[in-house]
Amino acid sequence: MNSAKVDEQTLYQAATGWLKSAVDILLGAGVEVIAPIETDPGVVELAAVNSSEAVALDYVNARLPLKRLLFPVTEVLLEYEKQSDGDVDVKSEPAASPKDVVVIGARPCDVAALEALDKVFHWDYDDVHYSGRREGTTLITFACTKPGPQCFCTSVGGSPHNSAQSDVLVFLEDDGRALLQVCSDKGAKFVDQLGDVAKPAPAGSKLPAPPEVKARFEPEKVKQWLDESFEDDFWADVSLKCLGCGACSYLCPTCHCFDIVDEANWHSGQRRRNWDCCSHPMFTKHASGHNPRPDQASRCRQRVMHKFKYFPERFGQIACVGCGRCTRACCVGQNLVSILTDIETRAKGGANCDA
Amino acid sequence: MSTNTAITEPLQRAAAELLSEGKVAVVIGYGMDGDSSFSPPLFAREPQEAERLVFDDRCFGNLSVYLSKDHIRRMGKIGIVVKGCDLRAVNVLLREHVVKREDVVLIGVPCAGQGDPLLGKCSVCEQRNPQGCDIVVGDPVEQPQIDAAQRYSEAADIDAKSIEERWEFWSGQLSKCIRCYACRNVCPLCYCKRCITEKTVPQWIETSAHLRGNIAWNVARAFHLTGRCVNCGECERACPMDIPLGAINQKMAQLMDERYDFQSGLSSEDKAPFTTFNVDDPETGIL
Amino acid sequence: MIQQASDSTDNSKWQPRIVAFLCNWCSYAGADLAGMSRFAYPAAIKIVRLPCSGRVDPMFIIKSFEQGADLVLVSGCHPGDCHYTSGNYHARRKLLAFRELMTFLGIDPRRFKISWVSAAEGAKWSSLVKEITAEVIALGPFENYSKLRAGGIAE
Amino acid sequence: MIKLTIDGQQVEVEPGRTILDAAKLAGREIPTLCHHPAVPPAGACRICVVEIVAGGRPGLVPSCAYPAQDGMEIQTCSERVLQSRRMTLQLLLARSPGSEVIQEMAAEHGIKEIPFPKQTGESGDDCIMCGLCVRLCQQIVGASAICFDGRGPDRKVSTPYADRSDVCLGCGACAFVCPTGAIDPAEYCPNPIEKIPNEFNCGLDSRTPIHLPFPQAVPNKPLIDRENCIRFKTGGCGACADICPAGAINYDMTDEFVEEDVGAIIVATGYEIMDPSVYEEYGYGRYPDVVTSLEFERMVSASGPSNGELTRLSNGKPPKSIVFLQCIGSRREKNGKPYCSKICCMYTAKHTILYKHKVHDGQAFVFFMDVRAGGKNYDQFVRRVVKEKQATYLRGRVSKVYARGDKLMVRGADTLSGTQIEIAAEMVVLAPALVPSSGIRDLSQKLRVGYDEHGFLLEAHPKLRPVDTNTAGVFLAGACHSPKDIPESVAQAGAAASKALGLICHTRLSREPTIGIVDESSCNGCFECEGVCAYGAIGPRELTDKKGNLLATVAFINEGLCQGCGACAATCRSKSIEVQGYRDDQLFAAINAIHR
Repeated sequence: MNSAKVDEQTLYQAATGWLKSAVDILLGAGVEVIAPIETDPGVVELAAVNSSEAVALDYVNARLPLKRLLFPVTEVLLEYEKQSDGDVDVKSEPAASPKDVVVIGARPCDVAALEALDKVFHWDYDDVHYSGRREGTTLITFACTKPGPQCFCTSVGGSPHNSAQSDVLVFLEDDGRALLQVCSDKGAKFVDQLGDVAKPAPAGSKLPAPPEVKARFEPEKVKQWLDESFEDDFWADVSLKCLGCGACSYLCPTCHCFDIVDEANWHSGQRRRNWDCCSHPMFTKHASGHNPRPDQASRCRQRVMHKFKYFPERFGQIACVGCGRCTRACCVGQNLVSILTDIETRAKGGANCDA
Repeated sequence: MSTNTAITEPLQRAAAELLSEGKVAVVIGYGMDGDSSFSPPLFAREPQEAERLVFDDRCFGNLSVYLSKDHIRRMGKIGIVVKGCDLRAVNVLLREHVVKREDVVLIGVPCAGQGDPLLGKCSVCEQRNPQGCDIVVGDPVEQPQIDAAQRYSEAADIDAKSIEERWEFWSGQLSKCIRCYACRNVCPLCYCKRCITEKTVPQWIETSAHLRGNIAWNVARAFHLTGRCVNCGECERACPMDIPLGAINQKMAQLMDERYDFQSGLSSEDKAPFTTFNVDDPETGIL
Repeated sequence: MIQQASDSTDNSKWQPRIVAFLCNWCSYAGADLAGMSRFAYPAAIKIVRLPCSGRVDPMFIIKSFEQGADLVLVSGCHPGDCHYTSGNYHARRKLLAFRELMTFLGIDPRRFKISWVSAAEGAKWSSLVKEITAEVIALGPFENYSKLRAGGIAE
Repeated sequence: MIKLTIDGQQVEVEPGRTILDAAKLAGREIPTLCHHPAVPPAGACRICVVEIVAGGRPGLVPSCAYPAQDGMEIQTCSERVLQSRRMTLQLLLARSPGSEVIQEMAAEHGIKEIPFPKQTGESGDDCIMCGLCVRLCQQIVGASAICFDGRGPDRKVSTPYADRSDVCLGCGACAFVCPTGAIDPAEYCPNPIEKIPNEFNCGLDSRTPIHLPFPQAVPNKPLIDRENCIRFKTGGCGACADICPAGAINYDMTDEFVEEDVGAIIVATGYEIMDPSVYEEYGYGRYPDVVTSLEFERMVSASGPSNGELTRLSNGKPPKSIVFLQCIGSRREKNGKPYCSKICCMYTAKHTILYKHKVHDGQAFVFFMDVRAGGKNYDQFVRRVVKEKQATYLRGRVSKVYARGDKLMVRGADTLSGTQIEIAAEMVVLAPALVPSSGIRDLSQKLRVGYDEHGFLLEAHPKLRPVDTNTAGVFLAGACHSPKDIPESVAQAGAAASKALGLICHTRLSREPTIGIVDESSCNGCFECEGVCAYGAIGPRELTDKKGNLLATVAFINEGLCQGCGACAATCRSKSIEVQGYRDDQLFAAINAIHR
C-alpha cells in the first residue's frame, strides 16, 4: 500500500471544478451520488447529494462509516402477509437496488474496511443484499490530508493514502485540482465518464507524501499475547469503566454483527436485519436465560479478540482499520489504542494496564 | 483544562485514607488521561492508586451510573466522587432501592461547573455544593441564584416551535438514531435488569432503526425517566448521533416542576410524581 | 401491511380508526349502557377493555398509532369514583404528561383524548364518540404515522 | 332498710328516702306542687302535708321533705291533713285564682268558696311562690338566673334587677317544672328561646334534648342530643341521671368508631324526599297549609304531633277540602328528577282514605300524571278509592297554588275533560320526588361502588345482577339503589342477605384470578409498584440461592389483597408485573386485532 508504487498509466489529473462537473455528469447519467455533507454543525455524514455545492472537503472522517451504505442500520430481508384464504404470502425483498451508486469522498480507512465486510458477506454464504449493493457501488476515495489525533491506521496496516478497495483514490490539491489514481475497472469507467475533466497526468507526476500517522503498536505482538490470554485478569481490569454502551461497535467501519427480528402485526410483517453489538449483554443471551458472556469483561475481551485474533485467524486480516471512531465516541474514555499498547507491553513482558 | 488542586489533593488524601482503612473496597473518581479530551472514570482499589484521582473542569461523567453495575458492586463497599448534580442521581437510586445508603461512601466535590465554555446544565446548576455526603473535600463554591425560568431553557427553544415544526425537527433528529442504546447504557437511572426494548413478548418497541421504532424507543425512554431524570445530560453526551435528548428530558422535568412542584433527586425521601397523586391535580384537557 | 399502506394513502377509501382503552367499571360499563339504552354511536371506535385507566401504559397508545389508529382515547372513572380508589388519579398524571411529551415531539396531541365516563353515562359515551369521530374525520388520516407505517430508515 | 306504716300499710324504704317516696311505694297518692323528683325538696307549698301519728314527733309534716323513719306511722288522708290542705288551697286560690291547676285541685278538695279576697291584676298571677323554679335553676341547671325578689305582697320570681339575665340559658327547665305553668323563660332569657324541632315529625312539634328518636325505634331507648342538653352545654343539670331508676344514664359516653372485620356489606341507606320549596308555584314554605306527603303522614298518625288529629297548621281547624299533587319533581326532565318515584301513587291513594277517616265530610282531590299502580292488588286498591269516591282523581298538572282569604286556590288542568280547574282547598299535600340519602356519594366512594347522576347506587348488572355491586362483597337493598316500595325493598333485602350469606358461609374465599404477578427474574426491586398499590398488596420478597445468600429483593404481590387494577403493571418500567387476564401480550394482541 505504498503510494510510491503506483503505476503512472493510471494516474489522471483533474482541473479545478472537476468535482462539480463529476457530480453533474453522474447525476445527469441517473447515478446516485453519495458524498460527505455537513449534517449537523461540525458533523459530516456520507449522504446522497443533488449538487456538488454541499460536498464537504475539510473533515477528518464521516460520523458513520461507509459500511452503512452497503450494510444499512436496518434492512428488510423479506415481507409476509396473510391472505384471505389463510395462506401466508412471503415476498423476499429484491436484492439491493440495481441503481448505480457512486460514493465520492469516503476516507481510505472506511473503504479499506470493506475488505473485511466483503469476506464476511461472501464467506460461506453470499449475502445478496450486501453484494448487490457492493457491485453497484463505485468508490471514489479521498486520500487523508489531516488525520485526527485518534487515528491509528498505520498501526493496522493502513495508511492515509491507502487505495485498498478504492476504485479511484483522489488526492485533492489546495487549488481545487486533484490527482486521480485509478485502481480498478470501475475506476477507469468513472474517469472515462468524466471525459475532458480528467486527463492522464503528465509522466513523472508525483503523488504527495502522506501525512504522518504514528504507528502505535504491532498487531502481530498483540495477537501473540491474545493467543494465550483468554483467561487473563487484564480483561476484568480493562473493562471496569466500560458501560457497554455500544457506540464503538455501531460506529466501527468493520463491525458487522446483526440481529434478525420480525416486526409484524395481525396480518402482515417484515423480517429485518439490524445492527447489533457484542458489548450488549443481550447479544449472547440464550432463551434459557443463560449468558455465555455474563459480564462486561468477557464482552470487552470478545471485541478485542474478534478484531485482532479470531478474524485474522479466519480471514487473514485484522478487523480494524484504525479510524479512531471508537475512541472518539467513547463517553468513558475507553481507548482502544491504549488497550492495544498495553497488550503489546504485556506481550513484551511488561505489566500493568491503564484501567 | 485546569486541575483543581484545592480539591484534587484533599480528594486523593481522603480516598487513600478510605482505602487504607478498609472503609471502602474501591473509590470511583475521575482520572487523568493524556489522550482523552476529558477526565475519564478511574477506579482506585489500592491506596496508592488514589494518587491518580483528579478533579478538574473536564469531569463530565456522572459516576453514579456505576452504582448499579454488578461488576462494581461485587467489589464491596463503594466510595464514589459526586458533584452536586451527580448526587441527585444517587438520591434517586437510593429512593428506588438500587443502592443502600450504608453500602456507599459519598465523597462530595464542590463544583463551579464543567467545561470551557461552561456546559449549559452547569450554568443553571443549583447544586454546586453537594449536600448530605459522608465527606466533602475542598471549600464550598459560590452558588449563584438561579431563576426557575432558566432551568429549562433547552426545552424552551423547541417549545417555541409550532407543532408541525416540531414534527419536522424531531422526525429529522430521531431518524438519525441507530439504536445503539448508548443513551440508556450511560444513564444512571436506566438500571433495569431487562430493558423494555429487550422484552420480546410482546415487543412493544420495534428494535429496527426506522423512525417508527425510533419514536417508540425515545418516547419510552423519556417517559420512563419522567419524574426521575436529574438532567445530568449523559445520554446526550453519549449519543454518537448527536440527538438532543437532553431537551426531551428537560421538557418532562419542567412539566413535573410546574405541575407537581417536583424536582427529581433533591432528596432520597421524595415520592416520584408517578407514584403518588393529589386529588386536585390539574386535569385540563380531559373530556 | 402492504395492503394497509396503500389503503391509508387512498383518502377516498379512508375510514377513521379510533382505539379506545376503557376501564372495566365505569367507561366500559358506560359504553355497555349506551348499547342497552340503544344510543347509537359511530362504529369507527374499537374498544380494548382494561381493568382500570391506571393500567394504561403509554406504549399502548404508541402501538395503536403504529398500527394505524387515527385517534386514541383513554377513558376511566370520574376522579374520586375509581373502582380501585386511585387508579384514575395515577392515570391522570401519567396520561397528561404523555400528551405533553407527544406535543413536545410534534406528535399531534389532538390525536390522543382522555375522558371520564361513568357507568351511568351511556348518553355521554354516545355523544363523546360522536364528537371525537367528527373531530378525527375533520383532521383526516394521521399522516405523521401513516407515512411511517411501511417503515424504513430515513436517509 | 326502714320500715314504716302508711295508712295502715307496711312499706320498706332505703334510708334517706322521704315519706312521699314511701307513700308512692305504698301506692298512696299525695298531691304535690313544689315537688319535683330531680330537685331537692323545700316543703314550700305544704300541699303534701301528712300526719305522723306514731313513731315520731306527732303532727303535720310536709311529706316531700320529711325523711322516713323506722317505725313511723303515717296518715295521708286524716281529717287534720285534709283540713290543712284545704286551708292551703284556699290561700293559693286567693293568690292565683286564674290557675287551672289550682282550680282543679281545689275542686277535688271540695272547695267552692274561699273566705279570702281573690287577688287580681298584677298582684295575682299563676305563680304560687313555691320556688321550685328557683331551686332548679340554682341547684340543678346551675345557672342561678332567677331568684325571689321583693318582700311581702311584692315578692315574686324575677332576675336580679329585673333585667334580662346574662346567665339564663333559655333551657326552659323552669317552665317544664312549674306546677302552674306560671313562668315563661322568654321573659328572662337574653336570647330567643328555640324549641328543638322533632325531626321524626318533620319539625311539626318539638322534643326535649333527651328523647326517643321515633316510636318503635330499635333499640327503643332514649338518646341525649348533646347539642341541646344542659348537662353538655353547662355541666349543670344531670336531672335525668338523678331520676333514672336504672342508673342507665352515663354522660361520659362518647361517639366512637367501631371497627369490625366483615365479609360482606349490605348498603340499605334508604332515601330522602327532595325539598319541594324549589318549585315556587306550589307555595311550599310560603303557605303553612301546603305540606309534603311525609308531613301529612305524621299529621294523621296517632303517634304524630297532633296525636292523629288532622288540623290546618294555619288555624288549627280540620281541612274541609284537600288537594293531593303527584309527581312533584319526579318525572321532570328540567329542574327535577327524570325518574318516577314509584311509591307516591300508592301512598296518595292511602292518604285519601286516611283523610276521609279524619274528616268525614271533607272533599279530596288528586292531580296525577298517570296512576302507576303496578304491583299485586295495587290497581284494585286505587280503583276502589276512585269508585268509593274517597277522592276525585283529576288527570293533569297544577300550575299554581295561591292564597285567597284563608283558602288555598289550586289552579290546574283536567286534561280528560279539557278544562281549567280551580279548587279552593284548605290543605294541599305534595308528593315530592325520592332522592338518595345525603352522604351517599361519600359512602359509595368509600365502598368503591358506582352511582348514577342522581346518586342512586349502581348494581353490577341491571338485569342479571341487580343486588350485587361491582365491588365484591357489597350488596344493595332498598331505595339506595332506586325508588322502591316496601315489598320490593324487603325482597331485595332478602336477596342481599342471601348473597352475603352465600359469600361468608364458606371457609375458603374464591375470587377472580385477574390479579398481578411479578416476574422475579427481571424485577429491579425499585418498589414504585408498592407506591401506586391502593391495597397495600405489594411488599418485598427476598430471593436467595440454595445456600441462603440473598440474591435480590423483589416485589411480591399478596394474592388475597390484590384487586387486579394493574396500576403496578403500568408503573413497572421493566415490565415485570403482569395482570392476569390483562397481560401485556394479550393487550398487544387486542391492539393488533383491532387493525386487522
